[in-house]
Amino acid sequence: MTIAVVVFPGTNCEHDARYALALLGSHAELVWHRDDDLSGATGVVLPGGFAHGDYLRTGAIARFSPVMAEVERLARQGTPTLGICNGFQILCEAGLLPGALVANRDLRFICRTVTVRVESTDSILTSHTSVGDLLQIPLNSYEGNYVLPAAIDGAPSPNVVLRYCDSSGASGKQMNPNGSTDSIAAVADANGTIVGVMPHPERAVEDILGSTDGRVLLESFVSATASVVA
Amino acid sequence: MTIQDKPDHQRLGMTDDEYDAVIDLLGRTPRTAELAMYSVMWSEHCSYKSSRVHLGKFRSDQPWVVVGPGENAGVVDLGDGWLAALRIESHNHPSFVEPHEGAATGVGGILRDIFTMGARPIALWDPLRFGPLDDPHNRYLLDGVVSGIAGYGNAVGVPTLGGEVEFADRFSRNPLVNVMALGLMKREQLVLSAASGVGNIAVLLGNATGRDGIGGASILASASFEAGDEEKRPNVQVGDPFEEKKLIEACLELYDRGLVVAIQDLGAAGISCATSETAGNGGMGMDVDIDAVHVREPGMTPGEILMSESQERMLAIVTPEHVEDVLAIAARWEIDASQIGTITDGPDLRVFAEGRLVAEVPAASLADDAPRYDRPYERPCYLNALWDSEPAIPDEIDVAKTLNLLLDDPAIGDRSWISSQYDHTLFLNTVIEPGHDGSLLRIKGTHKGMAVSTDGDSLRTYLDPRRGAARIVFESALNVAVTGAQPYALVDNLNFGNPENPEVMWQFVEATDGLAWACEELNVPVVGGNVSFYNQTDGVDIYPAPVVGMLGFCDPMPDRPPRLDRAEQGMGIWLIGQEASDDFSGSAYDRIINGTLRGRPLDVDGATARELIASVVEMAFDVPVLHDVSVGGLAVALAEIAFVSGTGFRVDDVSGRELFDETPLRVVAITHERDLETSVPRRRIGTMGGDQLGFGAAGSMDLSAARRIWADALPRRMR
Amino acid sequence: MKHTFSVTIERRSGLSDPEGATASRALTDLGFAGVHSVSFGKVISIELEADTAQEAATQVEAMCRKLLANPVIENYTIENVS
Amino acid sequence: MKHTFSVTIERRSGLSDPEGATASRALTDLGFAGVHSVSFGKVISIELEADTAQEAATQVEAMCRKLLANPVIENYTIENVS
Ligand SMILES: Nc1ncnc2c1ncn2[C@@H]1O[C@H](COP(=O)(O)OP(=O)(O)O)[C@@H](O)[C@H]1O
Ligand SMILES: [Mg+2]
Repeated sequence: MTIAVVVFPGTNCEHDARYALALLGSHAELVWHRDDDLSGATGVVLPGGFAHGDYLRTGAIARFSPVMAEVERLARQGTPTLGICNGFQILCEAGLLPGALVANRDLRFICRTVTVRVESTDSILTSHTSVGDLLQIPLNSYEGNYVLPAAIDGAPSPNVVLRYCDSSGASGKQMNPNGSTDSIAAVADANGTIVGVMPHPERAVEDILGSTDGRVLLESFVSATASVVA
Repeated sequence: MTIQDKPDHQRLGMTDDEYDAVIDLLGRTPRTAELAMYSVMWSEHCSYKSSRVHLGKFRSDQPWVVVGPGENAGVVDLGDGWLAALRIESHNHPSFVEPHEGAATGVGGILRDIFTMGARPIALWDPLRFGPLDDPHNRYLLDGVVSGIAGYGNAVGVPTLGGEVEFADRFSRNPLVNVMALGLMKREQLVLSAASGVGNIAVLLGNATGRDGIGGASILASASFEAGDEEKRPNVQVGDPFEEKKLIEACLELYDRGLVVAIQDLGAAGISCATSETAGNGGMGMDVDIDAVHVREPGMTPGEILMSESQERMLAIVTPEHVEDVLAIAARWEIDASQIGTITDGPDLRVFAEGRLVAEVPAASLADDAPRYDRPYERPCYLNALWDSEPAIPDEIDVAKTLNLLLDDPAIGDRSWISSQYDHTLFLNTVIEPGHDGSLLRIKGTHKGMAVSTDGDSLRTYLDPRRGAARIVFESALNVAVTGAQPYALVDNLNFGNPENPEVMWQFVEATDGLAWACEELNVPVVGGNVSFYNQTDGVDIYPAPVVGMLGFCDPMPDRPPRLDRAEQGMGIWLIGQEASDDFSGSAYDRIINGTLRGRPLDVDGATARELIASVVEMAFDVPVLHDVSVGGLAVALAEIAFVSGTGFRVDDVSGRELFDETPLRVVAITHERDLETSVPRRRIGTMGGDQLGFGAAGSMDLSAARRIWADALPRRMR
Repeated sequence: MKHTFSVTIERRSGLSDPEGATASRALTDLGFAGVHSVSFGKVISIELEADTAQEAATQVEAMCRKLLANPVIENYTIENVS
Repeated sequence: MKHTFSVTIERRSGLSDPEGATASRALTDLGFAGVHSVSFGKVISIELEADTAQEAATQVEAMCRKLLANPVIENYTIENVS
């Protein structure tokens, strides 16, 4: 197998993720959430959507899907694991990333292209970028507001990968679309191999769609998977 | 006489004549469940009894039409085996009762119409009409409707690519919520609703059946209707986008694997409608076992189960040897399924509960034998007074002051407060997103593109239903043409007041004449539509509000289609098409500045329209910006380009009157070229650049200040 | 004087409750075999200033009617928890 | 035996509560001048089969820990309302 794109009931960005990866010359396979064998996967993508209808809490039910035990096993052994939007929410619920995602500050769904700034290149999503790079990526979420209780207490500060900012690179309350803690748009685990990102890099891969800034992010991910010996 | 004393059929909204027709047809008095079925299937909503005699004027015999009106959605041929399915539907009343759930279930319903045909739903549009936003209840309705569409559309995973919105007092007690959907498929995936094959099995897929939306039937079902009972019988339907998403995937897989003979979604009148339509359309009968239906709550009567409008359900007709596969696919997608019926050689639909026959009616009669009314119509007397006066327009208009007021209008100001709540980038097809004219989608793996614009104009249609309706067709055609797409097919949603009022019926007849005429002029087939009558509250009818959804098609699609944000410093501004000719009736100027509504809007010449549209489609392949002049006239069209591109402009020799005039068939083009290669009339009126909206002698405005007003028009009211 | 009220809002019975049904299935999948049904509601806690408890209650009642609950699909109950 | 439990889930204090903040603003706008604060929680009502109330409570506790609440941001309380 190559890259596994996990499909939960309610997932809706799986074809987009696979399409974008294919544009970059990479092959991905869709994996149903009841499958419990991901051996051979060189990378895992949890794509966006509304797994299990987002009922109860976004990501809450999905994390118990049979496939998640495998996702967790691979992630913990360092296989590049990328959660986009709903996938980010699922990784947090599963405890693979710190924090949680709650409703946007204004309690409205947000669909617009935002600017994000690269904060760290030490991740499978940003290894091909430079710190300070500004990227235009579509944001599409209702629960994109990242909270990180200081009270999970004594936890090391997270490995922030991307922050929301304005076109000059400045962050702050005004430029924060959804109320996310410290304007965080993407975080990684300590190793940088598990990443959750709220905006959708796979929606910014062709000129005709308005931006190609997502390519460098997905290229980073693809090249990380290339070095995995599955 | 109280409602309890009335005979059953009257309580269900049936006239005595209609009841007699049922008796004639059956040769006996109907059983309880049968009466419930006829009452719903013969209702205005299901049978189109007041409109059908007029809908024949729409043409759909163009060679690219694969499926015309009558099926769940219209289907057109895009070449190379690709088909597009389109459909529009209203959810006006439910959205007034409960805006969030009403609008949400409207989205769910229209999507089912699309995937019933075999197509994957790929986009939605939402034409909306509300009362003025200074009334908090209207704000509540707008907020709820938008959150309902967002909540359902985003979660089910179908992007909403645009829509439109109008505000007028007549919609305060009767908002209009229309939804249009577009689907895409390969030819071999097309499925229709006509059942065939004696012994084939009807499989009910999806949600469990509950007491949702049971109106008439529940009154009948309980011999005594006591206060407090309504608790048990909610009329409000609750949508479940998660179930629908699974249902979409399951059905598409069924089609892919060729496992269904026919399929039908469950809408109004639920199981009774879906079973009778599939059987009736195929000239067959069906035996239905009510006890096999998977239900949500115990104790439902057969009548309730038959009539329930629980959402997210489909009825598939399957050959016996494929039943196991169908059930397996349902199980894999985690949806429930039950075998509820068997196709017979007919002609009757027979319904059994606990082994007892509870209904036995000719299947086709529910749809085909519905009454038809050629209702009297009469030109309204209000028209004379309206036509005898003209909007008062001064010779000198203070452009800055006027434009500021127009930009602050919530129907002119930036509508991204609405569209940004909708996912409009899913599926990686969106080339032109909401905020321009038509939205444009590519078809991946081809050079083809599809553009869609939804348009209505209730004020002009009120002033002159024929012209008003025709003009929205031409406007929608221009909206798709500016993206490079040829007007290709149309669906219409006819929202009107009470058809028993001859003046409303006259509006309807005139408006449908206007629509049919305009479509013929453009050679655009009408492939489907929806009629919503009785939009009337306390005796006040809404403004007549026909709405169209125009599909445009291009092959190839322009490499870089025109966009408002491609305007740059130094580009020339051109006005293409007709010259302004003082068309202020129904204009934004008259509505907002004068606060009046009068006069008679201009007519459109078909040949002029055809010529303009053809040249605009051609220009779209090299002109960076094309934007039609519509609400608010040239001034608003130019301002929108400036706001979206961030570049100011200066136009010369355009008078205040010309700036706000709303003469149709005009387009702004912006380009670096020294001339425009086109045969239609054109005139260079100015140049892009600077940080002002410059109107020459007529004055100027600061770009960023004007932009703030425009951007905040809707949000400031909704805060 | 400060008062604290707790308002519980529940979906009217008979309306379909996709969230409850989904959670119930998830719990069963997780091995909680005995689950019959799960239903979701909201609880809103409101702190407000009013001269008397009676007046505060009247206000909370009005808040529910006007904003907090949707009478078409929801029922509410109010409790003084000061 | 059937038991009914009511689980109340509240956002941990100190964390932002956009729903509460929005409702509080809306109530003030509507003229309820005395509103100090509003906070939102969920109440989940669970019907389940278990031999004893004790066993049922243990199960509900496990449901909360595993699925119903997210300890990173939420607290829960359980009540037997059979
Ligand atoms: N209710 C709505 N939902 C989504 N998008 C909307 C809505 N109303 C307007 N829009 C978008 O705003 C833009 C301008 O709308 P409109 O002024 O009606 O366009 P036009 O005058 O070209 O018909 C369009 O892209 C349209 O899709
Ligand atoms: Mg336009």
